[in-house]
Amino acid sequence: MAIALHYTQAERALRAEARAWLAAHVPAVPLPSFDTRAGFDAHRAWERELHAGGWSMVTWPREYGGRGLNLVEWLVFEEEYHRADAPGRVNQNGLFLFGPTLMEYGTPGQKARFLPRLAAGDDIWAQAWSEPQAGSDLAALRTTAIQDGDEYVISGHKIWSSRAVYADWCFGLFRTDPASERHRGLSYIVVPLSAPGVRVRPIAQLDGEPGFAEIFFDEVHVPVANRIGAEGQGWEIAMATAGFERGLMLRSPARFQRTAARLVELYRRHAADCDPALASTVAQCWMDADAYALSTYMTAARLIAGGRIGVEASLNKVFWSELDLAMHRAAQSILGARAALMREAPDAADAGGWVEGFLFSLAGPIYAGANEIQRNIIAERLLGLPRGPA
Amino acid sequence: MAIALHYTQAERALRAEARAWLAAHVPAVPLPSFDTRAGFDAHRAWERELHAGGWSMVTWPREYGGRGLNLVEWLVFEEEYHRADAPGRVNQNGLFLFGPTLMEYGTPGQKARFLPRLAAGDDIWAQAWSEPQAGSDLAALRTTAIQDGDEYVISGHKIWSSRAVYADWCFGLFRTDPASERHRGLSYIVVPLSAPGVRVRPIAQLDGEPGFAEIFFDEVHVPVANRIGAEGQGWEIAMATAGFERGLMLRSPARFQRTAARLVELYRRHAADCDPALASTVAQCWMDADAYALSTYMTAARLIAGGRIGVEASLNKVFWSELDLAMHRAAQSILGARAALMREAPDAADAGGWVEGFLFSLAGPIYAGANEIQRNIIAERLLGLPRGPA
Amino acid sequence: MDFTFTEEQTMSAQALGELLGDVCTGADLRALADGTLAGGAGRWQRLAAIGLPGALGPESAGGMGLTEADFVLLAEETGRAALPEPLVAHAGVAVPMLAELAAAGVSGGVPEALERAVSGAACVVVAHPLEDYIAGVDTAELALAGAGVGQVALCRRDELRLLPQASLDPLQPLVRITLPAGRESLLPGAPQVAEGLWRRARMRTMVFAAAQMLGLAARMVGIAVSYAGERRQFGRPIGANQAIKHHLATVQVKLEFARPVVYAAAAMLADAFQAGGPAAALPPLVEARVLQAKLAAADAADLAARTAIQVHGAIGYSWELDLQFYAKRAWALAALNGNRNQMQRRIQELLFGGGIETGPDRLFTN
Amino acid sequence: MDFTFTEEQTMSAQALGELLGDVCTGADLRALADGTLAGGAGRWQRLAAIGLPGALGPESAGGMGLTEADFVLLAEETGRAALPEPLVAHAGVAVPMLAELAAAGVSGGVPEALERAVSGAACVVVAHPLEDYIAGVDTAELALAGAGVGQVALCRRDELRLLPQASLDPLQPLVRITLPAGRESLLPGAPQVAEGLWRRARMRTMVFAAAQMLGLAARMVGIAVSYAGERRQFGRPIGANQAIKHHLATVQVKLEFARPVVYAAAAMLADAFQAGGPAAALPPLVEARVLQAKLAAADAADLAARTAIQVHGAIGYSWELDLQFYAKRAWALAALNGNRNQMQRRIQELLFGGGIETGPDRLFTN
Repeated sequence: MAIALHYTQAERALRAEARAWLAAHVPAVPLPSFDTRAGFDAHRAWERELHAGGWSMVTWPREYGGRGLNLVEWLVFEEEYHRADAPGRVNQNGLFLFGPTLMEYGTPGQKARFLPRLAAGDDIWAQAWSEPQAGSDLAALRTTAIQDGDEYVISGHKIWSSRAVYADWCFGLFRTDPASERHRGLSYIVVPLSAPGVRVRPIAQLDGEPGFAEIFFDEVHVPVANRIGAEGQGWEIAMATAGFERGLMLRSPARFQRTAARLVELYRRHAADCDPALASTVAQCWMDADAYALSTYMTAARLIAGGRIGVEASLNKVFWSELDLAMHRAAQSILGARAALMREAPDAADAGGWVEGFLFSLAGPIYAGANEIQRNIIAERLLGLPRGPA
Repeated sequence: MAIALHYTQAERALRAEARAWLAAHVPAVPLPSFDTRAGFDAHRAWERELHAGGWSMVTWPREYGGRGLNLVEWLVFEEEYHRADAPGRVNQNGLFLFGPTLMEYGTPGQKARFLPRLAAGDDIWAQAWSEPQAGSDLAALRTTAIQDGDEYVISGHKIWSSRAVYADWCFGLFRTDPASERHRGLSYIVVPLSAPGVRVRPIAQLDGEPGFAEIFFDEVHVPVANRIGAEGQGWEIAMATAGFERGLMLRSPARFQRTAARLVELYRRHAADCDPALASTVAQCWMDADAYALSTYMTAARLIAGGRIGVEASLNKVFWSELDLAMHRAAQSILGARAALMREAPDAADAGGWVEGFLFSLAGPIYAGANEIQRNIIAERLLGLPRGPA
Repeated sequence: MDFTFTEEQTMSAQALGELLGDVCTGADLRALADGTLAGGAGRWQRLAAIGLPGALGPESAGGMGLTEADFVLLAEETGRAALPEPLVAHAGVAVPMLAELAAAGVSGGVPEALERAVSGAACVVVAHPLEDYIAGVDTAELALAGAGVGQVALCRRDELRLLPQASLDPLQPLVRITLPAGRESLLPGAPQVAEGLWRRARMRTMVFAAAQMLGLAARMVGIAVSYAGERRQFGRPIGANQAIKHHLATVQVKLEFARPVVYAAAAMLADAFQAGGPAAALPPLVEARVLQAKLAAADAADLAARTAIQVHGAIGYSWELDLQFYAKRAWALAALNGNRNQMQRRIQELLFGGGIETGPDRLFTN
Repeated sequence: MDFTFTEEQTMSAQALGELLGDVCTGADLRALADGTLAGGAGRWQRLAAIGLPGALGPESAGGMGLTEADFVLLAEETGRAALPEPLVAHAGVAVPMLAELAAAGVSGGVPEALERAVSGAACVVVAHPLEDYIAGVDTAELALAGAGVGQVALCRRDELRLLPQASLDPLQPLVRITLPAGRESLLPGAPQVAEGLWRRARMRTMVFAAAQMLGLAARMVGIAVSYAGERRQFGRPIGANQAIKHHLATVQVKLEFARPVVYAAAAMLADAFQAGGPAAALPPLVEARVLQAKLAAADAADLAARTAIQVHGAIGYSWELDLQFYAKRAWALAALNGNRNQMQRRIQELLFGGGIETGPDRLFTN
């Protein structure tokens, strides 16, 4: 191993193959939002198309519908995916959070049961972490799953579950030991959203679209075989999943690099009307997006060499969420009065989507563990500062 | 009362008088730093000259050497003072912290004894708050003043005492009840630095000059008459003093407006070599310095109308300390390679003093109660957020 | 030199605040946004009943004869409530513009419009010729507009071509308007007067937008503080955490140092307007203060919005929280009628081009 | 594509770190600053003994034949220790420049100077013609300089006119140098080669300055973390406060996202230099990465310095804390050899002028 910042022949070939396939398959007109019924269905169809092309989850083994690529190759694919402005991944919860969890903690039977359907887009997954009284404090969960023979009976109330409005399944943490407290006595269980007793109430986001939902469980019966890992191991598994979420795969740098490129374009077009300070701001965004990508390449190389992901996940979360906000704020500044126009406004033109993106970027510092929590983790686990009252 | 943002005839006359006096008296060559022996003496001489002209402490009653001006008139004077680049006030601890305290809590005898000498520059005062184990946590003070007949016997160790190296007197908090804890049992006492048993050790600042000192008290005897206020009232008095310090008078806006004007000049001269983003930064500094001034005028008007200063003191402290840092950072950016040159460097020219000012501005968020403490005060006392573990 | 409001000024603002606390609650805004309540439930009539539409109208026309310095606190209150109706555009900008037109001897329906505007019988909005989008047209009967800054026309809403634009603030939808063809200016012979009128309208729009953003920022801080005091995590209110405290304290600092700038800008504007007619040039420092006021208030309101959303966590990002109405109004006001870009450039021009003198004695026009 | 250092690279850096941990402690820096210890106590000899002065020298001249990618971790270690001696300027910039001159067939004392430089017998510094000030001249025997970027001269220190400038970093005083009159260039006929050499020297100076700032930033975070863990106020370590934790976490984020940029810049520079001679143009993306590296590292180190000082409270503002040596070195490195202004402007030129293509597939030169 040694630093060699140029692509191998094989990596170039992969890039060319992905580019050609995407050029031939990416819909010419952007799909409607996957937070609408029609958009959800269109995105599921796209997941199936990706799968048919072998691009659905490129790092997974072939037996589960992947193509066994390493992390650097995954980055190359992601670069091409975002370069082509291909659709958002409606199954991201399944692909990047549940899939890796199952790969690590699932039984062979569970893997065979869930992974191929996941990769194929046949099952779309939602997460079911938070509860009304437990936001960033996941250990305060109360929804119970009480074993009754070879079934769990689930009762309670989950919230902020993204994609749950139309998804097929959810995965989450449930209290299997009702006498337990905090992070003890939790188990990781998957539940079909079509099961009797499940009720899903959409929650609209700032932009008015139902991007997440509440899930009410009223004595929902699921087989014990739906538990991933051991009973009571839920917290450990969830922490691993949260690491994936904040970490490498859910927010591939290519997405931010694509936004940065669009921002540079936007600035070039409107530079004459801009406060000159925006040139610096935009250049900084471009640099930061590339810095995030370089960091990911470095982590990917380390993981390929046998390392494990650690507190980087928290560093990443803080960095990309602030970068995403900074890019959208810069775009808002460039757009002037048109910054207030939504995508469907007749005058939107190149302002289209930036305000929605701005609203979405506001969620970045909140979800997947608020940035305040991430900073505590960095300070305590990486820097070794004393654990405080919080 | 009603908003009328123009000066009265009397205010204009005062401005003209101050301007004329300052033009005739401000030394043409800046005085050496008052943290050197020669500079200290020169600054004391300047205090005496100011006093002879009736400008030493314009808001004080005439009987104590002032001219009985109101706060708006004080602002006018300060504007002229800084516009003339008149020398820094070596006696600022006495004038702006001890003086107002004495005015509020002193006996007539104490006032007569200390205030005229203070105004005249005959006594230069240092503060003696902090101790090695009690920085922003003043209630942790340990230096004791044990009553013995009509004297206190003081033993202990103060630190970060600005001006103490050459000053005549210090004022500070001492534990008069050795069994007491936290903020109970403290008294406010003044001590001549020439008293037997007092030892002063200079501490150099980041710029190498001894801007503050440690004061060691080894059984120092002072009369009980040197206590200001009642025994045990020290904490209350000190909090009032800290209010003055963070508040209106110690940091008059004129100083920051003068720095902002110099920064605008610096930018104008070097604009061609600058990243265009600096234009925004410099304009923001100018606006913020003026905002600080406008805020002070508003507070002054409120106080004249009978109001009292409150949490504004904490708001002010946060604002001016960050502004001061921002202005010096902007100057450093404008200066490029010359940003590293000290005042005495042959090539310093218009870079002269900015790096020293930058180093000094770093102390702003620290002294007079760290900005973290100020933010706690704002959040708890002004906004009403729950008191937390800190 | 005095920088205090009169008791009358503060009490009027307080009274308006109380009225809006009754008729313009978060629930009212939600009902309007969700379409479950049309029209505004008589709010405009309530405001008209206390004379607000004519606040800046001349007493001779039945108005209250107030100045910008009087109105700034009232505008702040409408911001605090995120009032959906265009009271500020009407009372703070359109009415004084109509009064200025009337004072210039312009007829063409102006005196009648002024009288109906002052009483609140007709709502009038202002479409500055250089602004692409305006809000509040749906409630208006009349609009002051112009094909260029040298022209002023008074149009009925039904004469205008309106192109609605889906936009951020659900309660003040934006439209692009086009004047009817061949529409004549009310001031055909004197472009500099028209230009002066538009300049004044823009200055008023900006300073009152700034005032509204002060109110919005304070409201959002208040919402966040309440939530942080109630919501518990890890066994105690989240507001006991230093991180939350310091974020909100930082917003408060920004807000409290925007406030005097906005008030000073309003007072300096009132003075400058009284010192000269519409054709008189505005002192560069006064113009700069107005721009500074809008920038500072927009920064405070933007930080308040983002911080309040963060403090709320996931629910802050949902449509279900009323906070969104205040946040979106703040962002929309910041983008319209002088955005950051234009204002920064203009301030730099004034500051570095030498139009403004700097230094401790240059805070006011003296 | 691989972005890992070899075990040899990381172990060399570790060994240097350990050596400097012995011979370049805070106490050593203080003794030097206070003038109680002259000369550096044999540090240069210790560094020479492990071959560092010749790290980038060709093996044919007795050097280690390393590249910029190898040296970047070593430069980082010298930063972590705030090494007073100009090892980075010498080994990282002067030696490869001498080697390039030698490779271009230049004589005029070059081969002899290269040999003595590689062994560490002579310390050589580089005075870029467009830089006003250089550090480390007092320890140097020779300097590479030029009356303009078209010329390269090799001078003995005693030939130069030195004008010392009181400056921020007490351990690396700055001087302005003037070349002896009528000094001839070593490369009289080929200005583009001289320009290329200076360009390379500047790029190396920048990327190694960035590496030093990474080390400095990490050192300052470490000092602040130790202090915050020990110092108690209000009954517990100050580091248990969220405000302190979050400030330091923010620094760490900045530092950890500057790190890959610096390493990538060094590696891309090494590749670009090997791909073409001194006269070859540098790909715009490589130049931009080097500038970005210095900007990012300077930002991280500046924030680390200010935060560490704040965390220390009043003692952070005193001369008595060793922290100051690291902070002042960081600020001095940021101001010299490419300050924020110049770098920002140049990056904007490259980015908006079209020299750089953007997008997800444009991270490397491919």
